[in-house]
Amino acid sequence: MAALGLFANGLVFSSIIVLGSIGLSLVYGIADFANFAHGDTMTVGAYAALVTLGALGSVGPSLFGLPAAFFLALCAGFVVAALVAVATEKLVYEPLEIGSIGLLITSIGVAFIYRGLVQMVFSAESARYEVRQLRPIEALIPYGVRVTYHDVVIVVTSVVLVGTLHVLLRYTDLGRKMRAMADNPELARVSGIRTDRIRLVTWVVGGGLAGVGGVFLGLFNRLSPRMGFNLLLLVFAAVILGGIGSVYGAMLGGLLIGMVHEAMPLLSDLGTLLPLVPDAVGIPVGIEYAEAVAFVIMVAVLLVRPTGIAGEGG
Amino acid sequence: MVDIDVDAGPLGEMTATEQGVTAVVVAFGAVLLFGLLSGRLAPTYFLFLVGLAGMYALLSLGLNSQWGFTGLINFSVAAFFGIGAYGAALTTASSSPVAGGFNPAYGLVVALVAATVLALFIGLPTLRLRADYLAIASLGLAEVVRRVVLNERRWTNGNLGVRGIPGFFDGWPVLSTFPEAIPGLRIAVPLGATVELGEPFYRMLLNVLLVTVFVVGSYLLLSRVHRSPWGRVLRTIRADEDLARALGKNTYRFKLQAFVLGSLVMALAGVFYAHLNLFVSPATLEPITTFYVWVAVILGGTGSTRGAVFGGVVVVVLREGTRGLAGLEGIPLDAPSLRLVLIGLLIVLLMRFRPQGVLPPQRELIWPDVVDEAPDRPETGVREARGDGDD
Amino acid sequence: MTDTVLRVENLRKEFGGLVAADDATFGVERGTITALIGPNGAGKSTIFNLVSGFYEPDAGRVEVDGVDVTGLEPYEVADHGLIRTFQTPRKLEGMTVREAMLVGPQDQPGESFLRLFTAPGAVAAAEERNLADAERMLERFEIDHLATQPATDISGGQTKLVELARAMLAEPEILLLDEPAAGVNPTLRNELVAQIRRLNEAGTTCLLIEHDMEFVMELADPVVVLDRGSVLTQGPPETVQGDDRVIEAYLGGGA
Amino acid sequence: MNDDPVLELVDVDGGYGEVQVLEDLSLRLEAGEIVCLIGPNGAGKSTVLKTAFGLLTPWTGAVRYHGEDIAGTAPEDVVRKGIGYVPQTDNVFGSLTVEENLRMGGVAREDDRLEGVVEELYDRFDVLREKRTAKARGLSGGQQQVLAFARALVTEPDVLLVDEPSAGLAPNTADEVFADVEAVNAMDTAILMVEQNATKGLEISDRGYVLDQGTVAYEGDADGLLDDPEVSELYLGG
Repeated sequence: MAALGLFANGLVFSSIIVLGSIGLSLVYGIADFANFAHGDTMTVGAYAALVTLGALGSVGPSLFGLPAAFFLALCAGFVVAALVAVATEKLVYEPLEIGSIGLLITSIGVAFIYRGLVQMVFSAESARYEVRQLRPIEALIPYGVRVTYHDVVIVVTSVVLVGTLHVLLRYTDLGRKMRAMADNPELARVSGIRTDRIRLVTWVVGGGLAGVGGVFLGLFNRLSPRMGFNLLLLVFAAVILGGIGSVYGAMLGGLLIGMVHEAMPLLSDLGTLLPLVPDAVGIPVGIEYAEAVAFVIMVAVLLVRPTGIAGEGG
Repeated sequence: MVDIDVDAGPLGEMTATEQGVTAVVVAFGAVLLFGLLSGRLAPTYFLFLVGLAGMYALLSLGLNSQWGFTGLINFSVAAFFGIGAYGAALTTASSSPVAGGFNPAYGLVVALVAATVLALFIGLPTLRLRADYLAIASLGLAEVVRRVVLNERRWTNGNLGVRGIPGFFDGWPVLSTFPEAIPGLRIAVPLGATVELGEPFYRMLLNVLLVTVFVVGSYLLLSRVHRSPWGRVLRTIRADEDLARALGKNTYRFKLQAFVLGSLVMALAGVFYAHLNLFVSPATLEPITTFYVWVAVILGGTGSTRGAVFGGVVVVVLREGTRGLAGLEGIPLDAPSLRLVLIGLLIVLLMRFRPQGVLPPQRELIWPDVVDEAPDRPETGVREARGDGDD
Repeated sequence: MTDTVLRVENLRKEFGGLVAADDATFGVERGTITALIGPNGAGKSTIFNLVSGFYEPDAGRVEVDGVDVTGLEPYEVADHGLIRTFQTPRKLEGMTVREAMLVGPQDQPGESFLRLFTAPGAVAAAEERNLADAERMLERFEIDHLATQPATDISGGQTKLVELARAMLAEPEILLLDEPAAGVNPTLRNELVAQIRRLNEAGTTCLLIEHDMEFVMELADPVVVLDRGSVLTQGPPETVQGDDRVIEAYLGGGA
Repeated sequence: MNDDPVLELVDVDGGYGEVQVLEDLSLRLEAGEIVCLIGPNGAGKSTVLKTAFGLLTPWTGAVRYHGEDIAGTAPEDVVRKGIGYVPQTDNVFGSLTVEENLRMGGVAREDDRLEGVVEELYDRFDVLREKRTAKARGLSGGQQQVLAFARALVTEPDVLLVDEPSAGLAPNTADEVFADVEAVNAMDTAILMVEQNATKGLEISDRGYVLDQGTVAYEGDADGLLDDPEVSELYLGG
């Protein structure tokens, strides 16, 4: 029973991680560097939604316990984060003439600028969206599952977005171009693909999804200027687990990391859960180490299988 | 750079940048002097700043021997700084949950041993990884360390931190009673009110002495090993690891050694911090410290020892300067945000316009010297190599 | 009686389904200059990387001087006397040519961090000796005028000479040269031929990969021809040149 | 049509970064020709193709396509003018299917005939139709080379630049690829080809240039070059 509840929680948290990790992996694949500003792009999205929601108020009909304005705020989160990402590409990354390590270091600077500006405007204190707190859905409680309609919105929206991205990548020319460019940027240019445009599209998609992930993170917890940076390493762990540059790997990695993160309580009573294992067996690691365990998994994956669990060999 | 006039005076030997840096340093020194003389800058606070600058210089020196000499992207600087601070604190503090109250000298030893163990814990698995993975993995493991310090209250007091850390020289002969023994001084400074130099001032003076010893010691050691055959292999690894391997160098071992060495210097900074601040908390291990130090090293010039010291000083100016700036009326900004934005801008602008840093190392690293007067006669060995004025 | 310095037996390496080395077997006799030739993609570089320890073979065996070095790290292979060069050597930033030479010698105790402090005398003595050796080697390669130049400021061809000279400071039993003539102008190229021949006459065994057939025919005996990861044939250059299979696979029909 | 050659390099100096590879190099390609560039490693053969295609900008000199100077035009625009390029290695999108590779080849097409052209290419290269849903990475070396050609042909270029088509192929596969080169040429596509197997390359060519040290050392009819004792000795390994 407990496992089912944790699985449900895991699914909610995974959805947020997946939204972050897809964008990070796309950028890693196409712009070819580890973008340390990706977490703070999520923060930007979250605060854009906060402003929008504040301006619109909670008027309008309510849907899944959320005012209609929230969904507009969600869109604002996508749009603002995407715009900020594109502006950063144009102003900062594009003019640089340094390798991927230089870009990595630059992105740390970008992360600080985002976070510093958010903190200047909104203060370092945490904030909440002006939406009603919900009780868990009654019908599911007997099963040990305590999720609210907000959680359902998070999961469903993420599934829709991920599905849309899948269709985009698999069945549209734009998606094929993006995959082609991640595969072989030189050949992509030679084939006539306008690679600078594809790069911009990548930033729009990656930044936008991060923005939505940030809005949901704010709904799931609270908003604070550090929220994205705090999540960044988990998102990296997901990307590495799935294989850098692989969008589908990032989805899988995000799902697994989210699950591991939320399923920590299970570790200490492994014995009672697994058949054939004595009840007393367990890894005595508390939930306060949830993230630490994810990081250790990430390092282990890097050592054993640097191409990730879904990555191709070689 | 090659056609430097050897016969010119020390200024003539400098490059334009070096002259610029010298000018800035002199001007900055003049401002500080004015502050001191006018009584606007309390001497004790001034010494505290000097101590902080020394601390950042140490951290930069440590990172420089990893990134600058060897090309290792270590994003776990804060973990080593923290382990140094906690090692010293837990050994010496009255409130230590483990076994406090020891002489700070023991704390120093404990901190260095702990840092070595941690360096092996982080370095052994990650140093085989390619550069960007090493960055992410070391940041991840540093976070693991921070969580442990935060959560293992039995050992670390957790969030509460460790109080009651003695000064480094407490319990030493003469030095422990020096601040009390020296009579207080009242000095009428020429441009302002009288300044009182009492016990706190002398305590701080001792701290500055301590950090000076640490910095000078580390500087001499690192400069020396950098030019040694050992350091030469590190520099070869940085330029072309495969070449070093093909020439029979066990590069993994060299990288591990450089990693441990740098980490020890960082831990030294942590030890100093514990005895300067007399209180440590898990905030010491926040990743932001790591990035401050990165800014210092990149700003100074990757691989440049004097650059690392310069970068460390600039970062302190930036950190403390933003405090002052935000305090001014009419600027409704809080210091931490402003500092973040400024540090961020500094990184972005550096990478855009001067990725090699302000004082890049070409000149100080080339040995035997470019401006060698007798090129056809071999030098006699590394220790006899002439000390050139440029480092 | 033959004396094999390098023995390669049934070496095999796959990269994601692509077989780069397939059951390759050949030997390098002491005192020879052996050339490894073959069309692009025949596996020459792969064999070099397998032999020098940069890749780990999927199957097969590599022996240097009778010692099994299969699967050892490059530095261990180097310890057994096999030193390799690279086709496009990177330049060592922040070093003079003279200092860059000093990475070559294998007997510098100062490369141990501890010995720097416990045996400064030995370190200084080794440094002095190595410096003198380096100077002599630079003279022998007629590049001593470059000694005080920054290693980043010399031409590609000069870099190749420096690399060769540095590799010689390691006193190898066998020297592996990866395309020594690639990207080198004709004057330097002739210079390289002369230097390699001189090294060989002084007792160094060489194995080289080279595209420039003239270069190969001038220097090498025997020649090992690779095709699709395996040894197609080997023998004296004249015989190989006349071999129909070689002509078809590499030199081109009708030649 | 005017009388200008389809493609012409005039007095080109160029290279990578600050390293000069090409020096005062001039060559031309007439409509319908196959021209082969041969020469030792490092002579600048591939650099010629990259400069012609806009991957490198010449330092001085001109690259003329039907008389128009296109030096410095970005490759994605050069494709749209009617020049195709088959790189030597990494010349297919490994993680894309054969069909998707061909679609990528047609990105530069501005009409709606893509489907038709792809069908024609399937007709010409049967093996690609068989493998249309397979990932390119799984194809054999020869099949990948065919796919690389087909990808470059989707735009129906009138000039095709081909970098070492036989690289890494077994002799009989290389022969098939050379046959494909001739077949492509028969469809009125002029071909400028770099080939390491100089003899085979010249055999299917109309004319040839021998490059040495970044400049043209010999030029002439392919047969003439093959018979020239000096060229033969210096560059044909014979």
